[in-house]
Amino acid sequence: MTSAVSFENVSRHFGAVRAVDAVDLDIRPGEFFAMLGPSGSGKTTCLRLIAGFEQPTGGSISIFGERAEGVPPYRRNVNTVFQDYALFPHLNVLDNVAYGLMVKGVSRAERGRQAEEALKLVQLPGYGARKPGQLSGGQRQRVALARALVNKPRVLLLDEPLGALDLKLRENMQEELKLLQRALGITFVFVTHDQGEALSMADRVAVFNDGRIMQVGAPQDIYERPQSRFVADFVGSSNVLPPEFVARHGGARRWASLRPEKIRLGEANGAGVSGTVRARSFLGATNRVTVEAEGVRLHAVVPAGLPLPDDGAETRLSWSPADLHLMEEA
Amino acid sequence: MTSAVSFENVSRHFGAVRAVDAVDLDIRPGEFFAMLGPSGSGKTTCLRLIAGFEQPTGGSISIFGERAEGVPPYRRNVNTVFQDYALFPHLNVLDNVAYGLMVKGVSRAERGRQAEEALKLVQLPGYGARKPGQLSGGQRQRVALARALVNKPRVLLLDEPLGALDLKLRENMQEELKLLQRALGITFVFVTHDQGEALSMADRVAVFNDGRIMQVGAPQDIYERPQSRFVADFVGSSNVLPPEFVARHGGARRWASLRPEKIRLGEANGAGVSGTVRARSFLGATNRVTVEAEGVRLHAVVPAGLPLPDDGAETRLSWSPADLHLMEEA
Amino acid sequence: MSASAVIPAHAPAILPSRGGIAGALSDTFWRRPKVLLFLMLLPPLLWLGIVYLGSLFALLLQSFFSIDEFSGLINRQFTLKTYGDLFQAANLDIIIRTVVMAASVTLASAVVAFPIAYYAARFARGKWKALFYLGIMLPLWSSYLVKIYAWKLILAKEGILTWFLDKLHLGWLLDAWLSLPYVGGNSLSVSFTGTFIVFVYVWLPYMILPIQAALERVPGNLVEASSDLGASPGQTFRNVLFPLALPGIVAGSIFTFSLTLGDYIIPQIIGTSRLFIGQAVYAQQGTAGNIPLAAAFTVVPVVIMGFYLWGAKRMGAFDAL
Amino acid sequence: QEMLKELGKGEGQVNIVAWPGYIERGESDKAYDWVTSFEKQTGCKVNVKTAATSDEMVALMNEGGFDLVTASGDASLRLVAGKRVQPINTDLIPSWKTVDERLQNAPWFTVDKVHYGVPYQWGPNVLMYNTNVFKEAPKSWNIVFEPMDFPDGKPNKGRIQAYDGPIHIADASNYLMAHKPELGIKDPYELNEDQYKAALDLLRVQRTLVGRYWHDAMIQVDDFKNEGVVASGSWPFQVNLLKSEKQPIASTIPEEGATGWADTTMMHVEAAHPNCAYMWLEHSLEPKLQGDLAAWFGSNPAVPAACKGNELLGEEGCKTNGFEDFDKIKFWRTPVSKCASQSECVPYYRWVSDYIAVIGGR
Amino acid sequence: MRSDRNQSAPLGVKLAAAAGLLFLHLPILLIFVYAFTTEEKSYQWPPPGFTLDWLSVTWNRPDVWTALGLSVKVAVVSTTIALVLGTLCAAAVSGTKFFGREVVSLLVILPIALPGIITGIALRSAFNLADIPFSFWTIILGHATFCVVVVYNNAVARFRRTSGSLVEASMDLGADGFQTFRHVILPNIGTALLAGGMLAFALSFDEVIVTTFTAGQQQTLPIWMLEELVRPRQRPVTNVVAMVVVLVTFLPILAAYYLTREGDQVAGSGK
Ligand SMILES: Nc1ncnc2c1ncn2[C@@H]1O[C@H](COP(=O)(O)OP(=O)(O)OP(=O)(O)O)[C@@H](O)[C@H]1O
Ligand SMILES: Nc1ncnc2c1ncn2[C@@H]1O[C@H](COP(=O)(O)OP(=O)(O)OP(=O)(O)O)[C@@H](O)[C@H]1O
Ligand SMILES: NCCCCNCCCN
Ligand SMILES: [Mg+2]
Ligand SMILES: [Mg+2]
Repeated sequence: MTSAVSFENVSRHFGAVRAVDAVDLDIRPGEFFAMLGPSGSGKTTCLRLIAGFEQPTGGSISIFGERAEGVPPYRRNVNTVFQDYALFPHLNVLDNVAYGLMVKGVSRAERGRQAEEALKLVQLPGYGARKPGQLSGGQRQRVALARALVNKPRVLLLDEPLGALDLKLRENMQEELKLLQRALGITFVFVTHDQGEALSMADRVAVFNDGRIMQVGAPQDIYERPQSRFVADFVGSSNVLPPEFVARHGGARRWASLRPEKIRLGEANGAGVSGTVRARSFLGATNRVTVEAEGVRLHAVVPAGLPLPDDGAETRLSWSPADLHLMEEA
Repeated sequence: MTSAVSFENVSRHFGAVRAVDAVDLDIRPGEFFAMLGPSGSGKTTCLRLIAGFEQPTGGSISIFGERAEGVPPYRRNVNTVFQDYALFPHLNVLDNVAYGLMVKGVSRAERGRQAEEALKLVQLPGYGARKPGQLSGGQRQRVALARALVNKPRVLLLDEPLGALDLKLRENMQEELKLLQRALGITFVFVTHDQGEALSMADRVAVFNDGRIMQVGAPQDIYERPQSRFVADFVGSSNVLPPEFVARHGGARRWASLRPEKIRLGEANGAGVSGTVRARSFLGATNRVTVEAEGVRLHAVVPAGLPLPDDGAETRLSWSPADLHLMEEA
Repeated sequence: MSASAVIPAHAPAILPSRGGIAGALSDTFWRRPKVLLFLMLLPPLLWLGIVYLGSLFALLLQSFFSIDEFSGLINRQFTLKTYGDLFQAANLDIIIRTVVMAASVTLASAVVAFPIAYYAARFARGKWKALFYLGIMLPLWSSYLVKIYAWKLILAKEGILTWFLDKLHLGWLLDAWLSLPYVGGNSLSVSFTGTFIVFVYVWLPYMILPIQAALERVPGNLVEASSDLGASPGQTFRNVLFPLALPGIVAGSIFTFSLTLGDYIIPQIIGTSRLFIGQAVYAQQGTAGNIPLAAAFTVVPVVIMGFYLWGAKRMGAFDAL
Repeated sequence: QEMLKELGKGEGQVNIVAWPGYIERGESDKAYDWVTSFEKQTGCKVNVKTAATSDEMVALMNEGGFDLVTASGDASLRLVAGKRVQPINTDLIPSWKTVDERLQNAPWFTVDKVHYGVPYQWGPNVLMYNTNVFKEAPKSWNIVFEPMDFPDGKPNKGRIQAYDGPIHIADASNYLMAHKPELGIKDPYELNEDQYKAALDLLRVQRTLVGRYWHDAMIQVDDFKNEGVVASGSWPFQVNLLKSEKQPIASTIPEEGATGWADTTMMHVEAAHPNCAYMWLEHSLEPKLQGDLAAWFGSNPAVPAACKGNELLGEEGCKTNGFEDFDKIKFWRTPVSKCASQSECVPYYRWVSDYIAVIGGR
Repeated sequence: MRSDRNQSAPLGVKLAAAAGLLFLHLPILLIFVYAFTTEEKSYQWPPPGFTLDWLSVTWNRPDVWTALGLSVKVAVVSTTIALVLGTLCAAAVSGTKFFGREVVSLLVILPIALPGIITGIALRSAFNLADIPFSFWTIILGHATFCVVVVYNNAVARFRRTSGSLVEASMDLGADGFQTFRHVILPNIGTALLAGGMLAFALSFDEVIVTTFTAGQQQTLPIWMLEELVRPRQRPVTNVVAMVVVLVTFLPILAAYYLTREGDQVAGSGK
């Protein structure tokens, strides 16, 4: 099967800045693919390479098997939902949504009909006459989505589409987006720097750092079997343990990750590693306890309701050896 | 003990808009107080009333027992960390931090010394010569903090100081802020619309809605014993159950909240309420399952590792009656 | 969400070129943005770079010619003689007089303009904002010449100001001012004071607009932050507002300074008959026919404005223009 | 360019650079109109551009676009030397023979016996004064050159004006001729370095007395009305205008005598409307026009016949305007270094820059 | 910046602003007053009487109409040229970074930053050298040169505010370069161009200094006024003309204000 998007050794350098550096990537048709990474790691640049706003300085890109270099954005059957939505401020919602059809020469009546339908799809029927300025953030986000979907793109690119929304709205939109993608079967490529969002929404996740892909895989893979310190640190709030520490407490001399919910807190004189409680925070369903042990700061997550040691108290940490995930990185 | 800040029946109306409406509030000296609420609920206005940028249209405000009405901001020993930092773009970092001392007439040498110290406190020693434009978001945030702290205010107001930072940085800053507050013993009043942030950082939280305070209390109180549907819905991702539903399944005819981690999923023919699985998301340590039961959408959170029902499958939900929190709101 | 409505057709992922000249051109421009840039820059650069700068250089070139003293014809041989003439005491007087006037006018315009711009930018809202806008734009639209003549009536010895001050029994005040050296004279309309007032008046809107624009860009919360940190309104003004409005002031001063440097109509109608650079240029090229000296005179504002623009650019004043 | 040999049809218009008040079409005063009839007769529409100084006239002619100019003596030879004007075929101007003999071959427009124009008017630069201040006509130009108190007891400082043109240096020389004979000035337009310096010194004193120099005739009229100016060298034109507005103004030629002007209508080398121009030249010599203009401007006609029987001028008009004083008036000329009365004189270009310096306070 | 919330200006600022506005407007009021004076030769204060005659006198003066006609034509053509050149320049400068970008922006500002008399005699001596006779187009050459900058400034400011992602969004949705210009760029910078165009028109319409050098014997309205004001005859006619110009331009100025303001709001709300 041809990939929806395929990068072969693609680079995009801006002078000395290697925004994207020798990336290989295959996005499968119909999948919900997330690009995750810290700020400046090259996620947006990757997306812009697919959309055609940037040209690779090296390597080659194909979209559904066709070479994309030199093809301007308006000739790629790929659409983008921009982070700031980029709605046309001078057009009303309906004309915004119908824009792609208009420039293709679809008749006014027909494009009105299709745009109305797309608005229905994003649950904004009847909003056509408003100007973008009269919409809330979440509504704008949906209009941007409808505007892209009405063109029936083969790949939909979304650059942190939920970044500007507040938490509550964001959770709702996450669910809606995922349902929509399932229903339409369009390949979604989704950029985010929020690991929770990437894990909960995507079929597969690529973790970026410094213009390179550190790891690609299903959310569980990434979360439970990080291959490098960076991934372990960035994805989830895993404890990353240095080789010496790991060597002392039952593992090989390798970097390892240990998920906070796998750590048990016990009496100061019980088994395990002893440390001092540095901070406690209430997370709702759980409490997070920060413990300093042998010079390493460790987070343990304890379900609410269980007793918590006091700030400054001595405590012991223990975990089952199976939960200590040794990483490939030495 | 006099309150650090006390509102007695304070209102601030803008024409017909009741930004703050008959609010009573007591913030204790030395506490870390959070104001939580959706956009437009009046949090910023409250803060501006304390800082003196707004004057109440009704009621009275005292700061450490002294009446504050008519006192201009520059005569209140209260400082603010603005949401967008409001650093002076024409001054370098040191002069920004030393600004409050300069206008008080502290000598150049002395204020340089104190500013340098404040920068050390926020872990930016040696950054004094840079212009704000040359700093990253997190660094700016710290400069804004240092600029406020150098004046040794009795109350420090923070308006969503972490809103513009990305997740990772935000978590670090949350921890730092809390440690700093503990160390300095200054009263912090902290505005946020992020419930996680409020719960994990504050000693007490006030939940705002529509210019009014819906509930004030310790994070656990707010999270576990919401008094109203609004609070239950806004704080944590609780399931809010309508009276009929509650009446049918063991409670009184009242609105109730049920935390997702308290719901157990069982075989389709077991005990409890039966429903259809609508969505599943991977949250890392847990999975969230969305189930539609008797017309109500419920979220259940299941620890990772436990088996998950398939999308569209029938399942049964159960919980222990003690976890069903009946609210005061009818 | 219902998904049945939009079902992706299996269109090709890469569409063919739209064809036609527009399609081909569009593709070309996209692939070679430098070509598009070149085409966009070509007309303005031809106009400004060739016609305007060309003329300017041709003029400057003439300053290296000299005039034949007998026939008054231009001698097209390279010489610095004309610059020798330019630096005669009388001409230096003209230059200094003009520069001092331009500087004073600029300073005064800034002082008068600031409160207007400040109010318009930070306090006026709704109707008042519109009113201020009109109040600044209308003078800009009323005839420059007729305004100058209106001032002549105001400033004349038997003019409106004298009449008004006499009514208030304040005539002595005017007389006292007029008896001062340099700025005084027989009446305001034949004094440097009069020239100065009219210059300030006529160029004022050019100063208000950029200051207002600069002030409007100062985030309101900087003022609040300053106040929050204990600065009184006066301290806030000195330490925050003024420094941030400075690029606007500098942008405005480019106009007021340059317009004063070159104007020859105002000092001729209101003034002491002592020449300003603009008048000297006008007289040398028009009445005396001494184009080389006129050209040499124009070098003075060019050099001054060159330095001025360089400084302004460094202050970021161009953004406030 | 060849002189025109015979007159053709009019081109429909003629463009003239003139002194203010020289070409009137009844707009200022209905009685004074010598354009309308000409336009009717010839079909040549007359377009006038006024100039305030001789230098301006030269500049306008250099610029081009004009057919005729009413040049004074200090401009006419410059125009000839600069090849801006063409010889006139007097055969095409029937009234040429009626021109005053004193003017027919005057050196300021005749070069090598070739005529470069047709005389128009001449007159003195008079001393204009306010009769409320001077109950009697002032006797000397000293009232505009020396600091003093006027008869009303107030100083002259700020209440006098002087002409804003380098040619005013000649007025100062003329004053010095009478008051400092030891300088040996023979001709106010021919000054050696010492004489020239003395003239400038005198003008520097004058600078301290003058508020603003007058440049435009009309502005001077305003200044006498609104600016408290009470005495100044001027042209009869302003005097007449102010009198017609019932202002307390009169004029005199003081004992030192006066400079003056003799103007010639000259034709541009590239005149686009030569036929209309010739028609105007002929028209300009009509006794009626000459008399009316003399009355209007306070000048003297170039055609003696005009002195008689002109309603507006009156029988005594020519005498009043000084028709008999032709020899006493020192007519404007362009100062040149090769001068007649001494070995070397200060040329005009220095007059220009030095006069600017004097006005500037140097 | 939003205005200082709910604060009113300090009294000193209010007074100074009011005094400044008064200073700006009293002389203009005077122009109006003298459009109705009964005395025509020189303006006396106070005016001896008032009359409406000058309105009809002005109406019937053909020279006013010719000068007005020329001024309007010059302003329209110069503004049009300035709109094209200024927009092109602004688009080039704000769209891309290229070598010499600073030079271009300096070059555009130069004609307004250098005194008009320099522009004037430079062009004039160039005309002389090149043997170009004075014509309508020589006036245009001068005016368009200094009008470019106001259009440029307005357009650059708007380009800066208009999110670059709009252009990308348009191309993303299938619009080629021309369609994007027509459907997205033009509508978004339209009001800024209008405001710039109005300012350019005003600048051209009232320009004397450059025109003096490039007009030859043609009379634009300001040149006509200069001539007219020196003549103590029917001086109120110039005042009537000046007054009518102010009154006639009142509405367009106001319209431009509201148009550009709304434009800004919409442009800013794209976020
Ligand atoms: N046009 C450009 N010119 C120069 N450098 C660029 C350009 N675009 C991006 N970069 C640089 O390339 C790197 C990657 O940028 P990119 O926008 O792809 O990051 P990102 O992962 O999307 O970050 P964020 O989460 O902050 O959006 C950054 O260092 C950025 O500064
Ligand atoms: N100066 C003002 N004039 C009119 N209305 C105002 C003003 N300031 C605030 N409001 C209104 O008061 C209400 C409360 O605003 P406030 O800024 O306090 O909300 P908030 O809780 O801080 O919201 P957010 O989370 O969006 O910052 C809003 O409806 C707002 O529009
Ligand atoms: N509003 C008329 C002022 C005249 C200014 N002209 C500016 C031209 C710039 N060279
Ligand atoms: Mg990005
Ligand atoms: Mg807020």
